[in-house]
Amino acid sequence: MALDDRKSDFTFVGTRPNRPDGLDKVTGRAKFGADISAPGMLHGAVLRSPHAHARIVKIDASKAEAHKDVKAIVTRADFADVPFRPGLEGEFYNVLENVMAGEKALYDGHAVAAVAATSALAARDALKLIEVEYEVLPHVTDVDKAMTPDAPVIREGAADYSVPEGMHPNVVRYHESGHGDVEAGFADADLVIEDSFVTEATHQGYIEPHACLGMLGNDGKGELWCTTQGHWIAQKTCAALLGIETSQLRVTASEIGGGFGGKTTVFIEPVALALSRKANRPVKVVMTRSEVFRATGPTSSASMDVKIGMKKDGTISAAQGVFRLQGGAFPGAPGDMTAMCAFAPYNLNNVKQIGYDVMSNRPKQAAYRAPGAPMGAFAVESVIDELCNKLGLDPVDVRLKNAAHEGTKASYGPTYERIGLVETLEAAKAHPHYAAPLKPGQGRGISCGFWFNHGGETSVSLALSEDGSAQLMVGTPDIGGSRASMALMAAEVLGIAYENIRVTVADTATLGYNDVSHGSRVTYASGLATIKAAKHAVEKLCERAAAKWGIPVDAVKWENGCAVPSGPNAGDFDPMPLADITADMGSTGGPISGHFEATPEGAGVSFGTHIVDAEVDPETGKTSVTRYTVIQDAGKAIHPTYVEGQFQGGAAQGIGWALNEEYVYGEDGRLQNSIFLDYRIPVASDLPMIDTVIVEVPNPGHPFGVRGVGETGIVPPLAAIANAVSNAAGVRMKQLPMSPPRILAALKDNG
Amino acid sequence: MVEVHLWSGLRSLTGGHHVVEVEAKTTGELLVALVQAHPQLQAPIDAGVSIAINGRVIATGLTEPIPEGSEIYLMQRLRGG
Amino acid sequence: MSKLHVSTTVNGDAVEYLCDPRETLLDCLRDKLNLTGAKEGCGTGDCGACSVTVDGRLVCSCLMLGVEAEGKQIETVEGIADGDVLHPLQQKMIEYAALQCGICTPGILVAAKSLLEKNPNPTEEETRYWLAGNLCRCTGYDKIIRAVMDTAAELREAS
Amino acid sequence: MDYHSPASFAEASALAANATGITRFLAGGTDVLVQLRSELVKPDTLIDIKKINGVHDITRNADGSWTLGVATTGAEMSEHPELGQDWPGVVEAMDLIGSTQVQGRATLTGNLCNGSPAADSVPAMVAAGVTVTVTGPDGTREVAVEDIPTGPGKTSLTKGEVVSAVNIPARGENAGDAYLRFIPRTEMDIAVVGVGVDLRLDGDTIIEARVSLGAVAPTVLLVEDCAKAILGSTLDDATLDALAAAASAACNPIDDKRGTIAFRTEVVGVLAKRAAKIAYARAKGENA
Repeated sequence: MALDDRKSDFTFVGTRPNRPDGLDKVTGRAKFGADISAPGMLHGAVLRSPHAHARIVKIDASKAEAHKDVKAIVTRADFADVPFRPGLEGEFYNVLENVMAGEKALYDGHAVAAVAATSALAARDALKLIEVEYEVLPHVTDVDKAMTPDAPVIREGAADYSVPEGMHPNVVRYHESGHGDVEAGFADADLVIEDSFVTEATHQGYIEPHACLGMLGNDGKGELWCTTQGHWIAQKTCAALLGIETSQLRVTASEIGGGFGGKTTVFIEPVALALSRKANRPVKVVMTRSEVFRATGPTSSASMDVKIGMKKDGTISAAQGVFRLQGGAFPGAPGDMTAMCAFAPYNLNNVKQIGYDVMSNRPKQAAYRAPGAPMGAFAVESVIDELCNKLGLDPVDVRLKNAAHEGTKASYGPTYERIGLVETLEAAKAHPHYAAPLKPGQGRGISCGFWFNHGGETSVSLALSEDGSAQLMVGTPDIGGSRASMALMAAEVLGIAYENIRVTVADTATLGYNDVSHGSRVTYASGLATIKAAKHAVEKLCERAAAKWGIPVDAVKWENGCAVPSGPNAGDFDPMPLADITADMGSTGGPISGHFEATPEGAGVSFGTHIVDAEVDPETGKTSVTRYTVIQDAGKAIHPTYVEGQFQGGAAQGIGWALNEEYVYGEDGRLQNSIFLDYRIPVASDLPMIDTVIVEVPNPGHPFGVRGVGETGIVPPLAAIANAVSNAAGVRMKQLPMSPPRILAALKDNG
Repeated sequence: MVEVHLWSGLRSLTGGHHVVEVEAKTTGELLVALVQAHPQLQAPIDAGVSIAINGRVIATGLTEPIPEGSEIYLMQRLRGG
Repeated sequence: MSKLHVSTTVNGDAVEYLCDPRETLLDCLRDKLNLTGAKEGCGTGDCGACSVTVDGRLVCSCLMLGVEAEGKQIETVEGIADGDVLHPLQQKMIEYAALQCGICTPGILVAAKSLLEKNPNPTEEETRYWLAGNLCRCTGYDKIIRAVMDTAAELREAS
Repeated sequence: MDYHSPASFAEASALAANATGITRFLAGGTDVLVQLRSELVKPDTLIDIKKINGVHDITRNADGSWTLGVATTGAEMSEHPELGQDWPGVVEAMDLIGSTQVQGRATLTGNLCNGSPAADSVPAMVAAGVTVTVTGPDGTREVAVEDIPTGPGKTSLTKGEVVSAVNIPARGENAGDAYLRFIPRTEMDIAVVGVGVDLRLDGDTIIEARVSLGAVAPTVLLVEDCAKAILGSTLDDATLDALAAAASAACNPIDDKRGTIAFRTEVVGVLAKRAAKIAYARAKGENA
């Protein structure tokens, strides 16, 4: 993509206006997934397996069908036949199998049937009338156990081409990469540390449960309203699972109450549509919190071995990691991403990384903010911290010494373009936090983190109105204030006030395809698309002005919201404001709009460095995070307040993951803690203020220099907090979460 | 001709080679040429790959131009959250 | 099973509904009165997204039955603004970007308003503990706490 | 499910006595509604006792003792100007339960009758020697709090019986109580361990003591050995160690999602020491 028009001085970009949807959000007017109803609407509920692994022998729904309030019941037979393929090639099959179980229930909470009834209570009551006969099978939920020879097989033939021969069928994808000679590198080291680390599965924990309202007729035409990070992927997937044409299903994204990756796929949406098709009425399905925990996509749990060699001066001579990720009963655990990201912050001559994707009897993992990267960073940055401690080296200096920069060969292969890791480390070193004294019982931790970021298919349409205002249609659901950023970027190009631009998240029928709001892509890709669409409109505005003036179009340029002659030779005309051109656009050539439909490829990788102080109560093992600073390269912050918000949110989620959040499974393979009481996300009183430093090293792949900021912020916290806790407690913590029982046990073991 | 660097996990499909030289002007041509050179590479390409051109990761596009002498890395398809 | 008739007052308006005894106040507000500002994030009183006040007392509307609302005065997020004039808390929440997705915002606003009515000069710690039952997954709470504290300061100056 | 809101405890008791299936009383409802919603318990009969006269009253009796109505909420207890001066441990224990929102509804009685070994207010009430009045088909009886729970989710109340008042003893001189619990976060968790201590001094010497432990056995424990460990002492370091040892020895905990046996056994001693120090300081009239 040509970027011949880079911009570095801005009028609107970098300011902090109120978000356009603010009023709706503070008055209760904003419509989220569950906030809608339709005439004649039924309520759906899903029957879920109580077993971690069981053959479904028989489903007898006759009693439920006979109930007067029940209008439809669906099982797997009510969905399309979707072909099975190994690995991730058969993703529609995997999603269908997850949405409604086929021959086997594969985890506690797996959907086996669904009901539509005249009220939510009636639907829930009707579930108890459905009799399912199960043949319970042996199960496995632990990643290491799932790889052992005698582990129960989740699904034969699910492994793709990459898995070496002789591995258990539960290992479904394998990744190996790196360069140099790690053995030679280790031989060259003054100190080599090798250690093993474990992280538990965590949930994205968005506060809004999945909710949707579906209507599908026997003519194959349908409407779906749902809370999602991407309504086009919902459209495509639902159509495939129901055997209808994609374009016949119109999907509207509601306001979304958090996603963090967990709403990038479908769960109840195809079920609501299948029920509706059968009942011939609209069906609303809203998950309970317990269903969200049991049956949507948590992140993977991980078991990892990392070995790093260091010279006395802090130079890393070799690094090697093996990352085993469990992603539930389907292929998709991001072991490959963990491997590729783990050593990415460093300039290494000798590096080797291996990643495994392993199936177990747990729910199908979904993306969670930089999926795979935080776990690897935890293991790698813990070992680096330990090396620094043992060699008596400053942890920021060591990272600076080894930091990747423009021209470095990345651990995953290619050579970096301009990147900002060094700048974040220098900012860390200069930050007052890094020099602040620690109290007794406190420890400080540092970690770097890396994430790729993503571009993705993007469509944007911008239409000017007669009065000179603009309406901008984007296709990426706004999960954190992106409408404000889009309006700022459009204002920057058009030169009209931010307030005069109305941004709408369009439905699937009114805009071309858009990839999901994921991969930190929205401000990058929809932003780039907005800029291009606005420029497209500006070209037309210049054409109209040129025609009015009777001069060639290339003699007109756009400045501060006005067409102006491009030089003294172009003629002497007063600037012509946008509103003067749009006022009579109907008679000067018709409506003026700008469009963008493409796949921006230039997301630009991103790095962050976090500094954390933690205090550990040596008698109880309880940790408090006492100070936290996030430093991250944003490329260019369009709306700095919302960039800070992304940094703070990533840190807070990282604190939860590091200290208290985990999926706890019993011996019976059932999830033990499927409510917020026992799945402990941070509450307001758990956290300090979270300081932020926005570093701006422009991304060469974006006209304004934007790098995505949503995901990188969750990569460093696990390691940074583990390092702080380990330094406070005087014992290396190698398992997350570092719950008080684990810390107290580690302290006891340490004497 | 461009040199395409493969991740080491693919060596078993290319007879041990981790650099493959092909003739290609775009990312799409490059994938076709890779399969011509090593038919077993069809499987990883079907499973999803990204291509890094001079350090910039092209996640999915098959029409991206490949300038002569570019540094090319084949990568597993990136996924986000 | 017969339904129960309930007469109550919501944001100053006299309202009536019929409910099943198993339905919560939250169900009734959302499904019978179409006041969807209060959200169900958990149904177990752990997230606070359904916060309302009942006779001036902050509660989770998911932990109260619809039938218990008989004769009570209920206030929800829809009643915080005075006509088209936003409450200072609402204004500050927007200015501070104290919301990202906004699903927790109605509950935070109801709870914070209740705090400031009780304690016009809360410390940061008091504010954090008062709001501990209002989960926010997006912001890390930083901007929320600042918005509430700044509103308190502004209201103190104004009074 | 049938819903009733009787006007007297006698009526409530009669409704319960005549009900078939599962009956639940509704006070604050913060446990009952969670169970209802998650379908853990599906009552056939729900008896709302909040419309009975006086159930929100907090009364200081002539002898200095206190009577609390059964629907008195945690928030009402915390806001009371004098109750917390007499019994800070009991009030603070109640205040630890759940969020501000939950405090607006939750009650001592509900916390007790839910039968959870981890209920925060129960160890504090046991230490303080609190009793409850129980109204049943055969009239009323007064029962010590420690005699109500019989196991997780179970109580000694029989069919038709309902708790109709909470009775807190007169504070008296030179005495103080305290309750501490361990949770991994700062709020919103169920106690992993809880310890209640109530003691009275003569000068610097402890002459009366009651120590109770929560979440370390199937019911809240009143531990005689803990009391013995500190009686007659001035709470010196050796005494505190003996108290901790007695508390750990009395534990019979389980491994669960909230904590391990080893953790609970260790931390119960830590909290016993810390709670005893607070109670001691309070008995001395110091701020703690």
